[in-house]
Amino acid sequence: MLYIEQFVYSNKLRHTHPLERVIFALVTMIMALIIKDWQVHLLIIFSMVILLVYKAKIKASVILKLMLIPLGFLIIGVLTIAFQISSADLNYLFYFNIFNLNIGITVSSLQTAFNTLTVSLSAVSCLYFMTLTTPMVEIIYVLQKLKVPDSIIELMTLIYRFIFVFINTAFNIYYAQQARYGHSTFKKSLNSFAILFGNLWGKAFFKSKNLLQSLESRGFEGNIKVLNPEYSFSKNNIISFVLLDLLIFFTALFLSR
Amino acid sequence: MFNKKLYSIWALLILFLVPESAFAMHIMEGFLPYKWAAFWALISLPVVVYGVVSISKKMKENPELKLLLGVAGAFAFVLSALKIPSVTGSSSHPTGVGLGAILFGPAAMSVLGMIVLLFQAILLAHGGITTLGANVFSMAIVGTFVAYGTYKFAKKAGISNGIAVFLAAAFGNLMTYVTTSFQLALAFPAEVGGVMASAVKFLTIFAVTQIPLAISEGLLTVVIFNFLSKYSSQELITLNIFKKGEVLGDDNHA
Amino acid sequence: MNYILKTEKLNFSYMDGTKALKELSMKIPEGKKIAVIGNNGSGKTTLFLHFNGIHRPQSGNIFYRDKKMSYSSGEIKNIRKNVGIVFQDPDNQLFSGSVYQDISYGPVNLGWDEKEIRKKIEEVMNQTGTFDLKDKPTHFLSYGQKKRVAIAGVLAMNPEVMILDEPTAGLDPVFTSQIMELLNDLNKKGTTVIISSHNMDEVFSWADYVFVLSQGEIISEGKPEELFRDAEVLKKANLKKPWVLDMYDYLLNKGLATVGDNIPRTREELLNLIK
Amino acid sequence: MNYILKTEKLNFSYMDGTKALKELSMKIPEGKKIAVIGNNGSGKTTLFLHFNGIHRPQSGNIFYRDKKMSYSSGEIKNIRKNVGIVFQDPDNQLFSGSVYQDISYGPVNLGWDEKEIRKKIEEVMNQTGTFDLKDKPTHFLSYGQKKRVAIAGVLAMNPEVMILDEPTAGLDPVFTSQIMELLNDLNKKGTTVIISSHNMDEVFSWADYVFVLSQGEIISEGKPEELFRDAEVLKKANLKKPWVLDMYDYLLNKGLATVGDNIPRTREELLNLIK
Repeated sequence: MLYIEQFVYSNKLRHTHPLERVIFALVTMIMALIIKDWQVHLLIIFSMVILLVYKAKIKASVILKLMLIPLGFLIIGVLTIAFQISSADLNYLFYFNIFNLNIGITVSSLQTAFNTLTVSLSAVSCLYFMTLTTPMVEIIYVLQKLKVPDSIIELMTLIYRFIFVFINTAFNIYYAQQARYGHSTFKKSLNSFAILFGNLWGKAFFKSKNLLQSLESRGFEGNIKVLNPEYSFSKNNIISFVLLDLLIFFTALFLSR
Repeated sequence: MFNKKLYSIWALLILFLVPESAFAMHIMEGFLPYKWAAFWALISLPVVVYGVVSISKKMKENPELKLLLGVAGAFAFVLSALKIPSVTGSSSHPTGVGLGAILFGPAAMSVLGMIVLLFQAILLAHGGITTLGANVFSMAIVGTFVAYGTYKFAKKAGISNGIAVFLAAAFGNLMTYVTTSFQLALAFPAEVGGVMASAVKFLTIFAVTQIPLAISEGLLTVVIFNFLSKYSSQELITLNIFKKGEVLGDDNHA
Repeated sequence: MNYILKTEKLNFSYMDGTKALKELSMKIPEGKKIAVIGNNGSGKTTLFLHFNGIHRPQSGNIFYRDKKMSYSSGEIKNIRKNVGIVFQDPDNQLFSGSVYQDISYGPVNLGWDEKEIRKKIEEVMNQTGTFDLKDKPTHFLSYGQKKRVAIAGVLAMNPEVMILDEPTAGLDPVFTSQIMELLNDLNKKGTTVIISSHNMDEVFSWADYVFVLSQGEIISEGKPEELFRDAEVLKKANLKKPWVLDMYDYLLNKGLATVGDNIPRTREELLNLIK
Repeated sequence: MNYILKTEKLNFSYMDGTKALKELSMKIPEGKKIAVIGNNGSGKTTLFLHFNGIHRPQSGNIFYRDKKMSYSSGEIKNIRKNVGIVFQDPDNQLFSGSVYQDISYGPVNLGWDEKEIRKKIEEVMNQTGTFDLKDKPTHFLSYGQKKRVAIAGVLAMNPEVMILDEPTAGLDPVFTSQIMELLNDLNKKGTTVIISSHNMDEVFSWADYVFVLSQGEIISEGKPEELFRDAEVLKKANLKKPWVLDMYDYLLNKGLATVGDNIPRTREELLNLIK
């Protein structure tokens, strides 16, 4: 389920300052959104995949699998944009007629749809660059540097940790239910899931009480302040990230002429 | 302008084309043009800030609540990450906004909803960073407030707790995706008929996949809620701190 | 010998790529008391989840009573009924409100009729000594009581094979011996009982046959009195020799103990053989 | 003898009315290895939570270094620094996804300066063998690794007393001996170490002094070699005699072992005394 988690901790770009990767990913993502040229989008996807495969040492098959996740939304979303329905005769590339209505794809709708497709894919590749090279703990650290309020940072820290505790518990309960044949029909399954979440909720509540005791014994007085490992910037990374973004920018400039 | 028959054919087509879970997610990364992405982020921001201020105050008065809200957020994430069975026989993710809104109240849930959406984008690639504002608006704000409002309204109207919970969760889920349809329609208006025509296009697709999901989530939430009020009433009372002292499901566990 | 469960070159990896089981082949003799030993993370729980069809092998086969598992829905029902698993942490297994309700979960799911279910529940409650707990909410029980209720809930499905993942972990000596006795009783009535354990002394005195699992592979198997004398295996799997056997071998060597009909497996049997 | 912690007629009941501690008086000698044994639910954890001021006695007193605890905020800070508790379930203690962050939590709360904290973190990571885990997220650690990180997080505060609630429960023999060795090292450096355990063999070979807790009362205390020879106490508290002592006494009685300078507490010491 948490496919990305399995790879991010062993990626080879990890041991530099997370700020440089996150900012690079976000800046490139914004460029992808603003620039409306599919060739630039291709360049961005290509750059991100190359960086992930050759720098971060993430297998190409992993990236491909991840690219399939948003595909369902993308295809349906793009098709919905592309198909135009009208009783009038639009500038259709092709259409069919049912009940005196034309359903088809027009030149401009195809353009919008295609642009949305390539923008989305290139933005997603930037997202994956960030999430495959930067573990959640480091993303939270970046948010802290970006002055997100402490209460949010602290909540995110706790939530991240306990997601895994609860997933584990949820699966243990799920297996125990399956072992007693608890998911055989829709009704039984719904009931078993309710029992699962009800129990999980009880455990979560209980956990928060235990956690309070253990944190108090380490001096909790209302805040969860911690120290992060010291990260150092990599000159090489920063230079290549800047150069890459400049390359994308000037390519866009060149192509727009 | 719109022809109902035509849209039913359109819907039928979609039914064959779309895997059921395809739309049971948030607007993907990069799908919204940057102006719209920024717009929704700006709209959502004040609500979330209000939520943060309101829970921060309570957490300062009572530090225990911070831990409680932390585990609650993790719970909400796990709930929305597990696939539950749907009435049509396949399975999909619940949004959890109905349960969350009733349990934590709208202010806390809007904040938790935002964090859960961010985590979904980063850990699961459901939704995205640039579309976070839009998704926060549809799920953590509209979904939450609709669910909460429905619940309060239904209770006031004297409807039984079970049905109130069902309606809250089902409407919360449904309105989340209705909002998403309009967000998409605003960004991609139809060439003829504009935003409304486009909204109908997106809505019909959602209707196919989302109505059974909303019903399933409604049913699931009722069963969970019954379970909680039976075995976990003490915890529910503690949580009321987030909701300005109203007593929750008061007729259910005296 | 009849083998009730067999695996043939089982392979299973988790999503993150960890190989949990590697070409694992084993045969579980029917009606015996079996122990699977191995360190934390050696693959015991993963193996058990294969035995009743919750995990499906990524390659390899599993046979129940010589019939290869095909995972049809009817067969799954059958295998879940016949192979019961008691998980390590009872908190993940007791999920209904009251003890009575919880024990009924399995039988109700199997669709038995109510009268039959009620009779069965009463029976397993008596068997596991949980009758007095019947109206208590599960979260008020002590850890040892929870363990017994968890066992009752699986027993209520009338399984032919009972698997228990570390049934005595975290229990004090009194509860431990209660549980081990219960398992002996079950076995006497014909149930094949499989446990996993870290406690070599317990395994040595209880099991008929032992499998040693290390990093997803069976690295040794045999009768406990033979297996635990194999210094090489013990070293490889990081196991401690059970103290009864250890002392017996030492005293035998020193000429202070006699060779009996059997190798002593309990403290009392050992004392009887000391000169 | 210096007593670092003392309790005087401690009483504590939970909200539901369960009496967890009854008139409990005990003295913890400084610099020793202490074990508190007792069944599930005998009150061990409740007692420990009093030792560092998380629970306050409903009646009775607690003394730290002969000073009665007054629970002023400065004192509470001081006692939490000096008396560290490692809880049984590391999942209740590790709150961060990052090992480094988690270990830093205690020292940051103490307000030490950053450089000092980083030095200390490095030190305890080496001490607990968790240095290699520093880049791993908490959820990818094994149970034994989590336990060690939990210990590191408490150690980082430099406590004078380390309390560990069932430090070896659920661990296989390898991890168990690693943890027990670590506790020995700590003790040698002057830390008073208190553990609770179900494993009598472990307690017998490790502890300098043992308390037996039953239903919220201390029913016996003493040096392990004396306490575990008291048949009445063992019976009353449902405890098993450690096998090393048991065998030694039996062999001594039969004339097969000699009286050494000390009563044997490990297998090796026992073998040396067999004739």
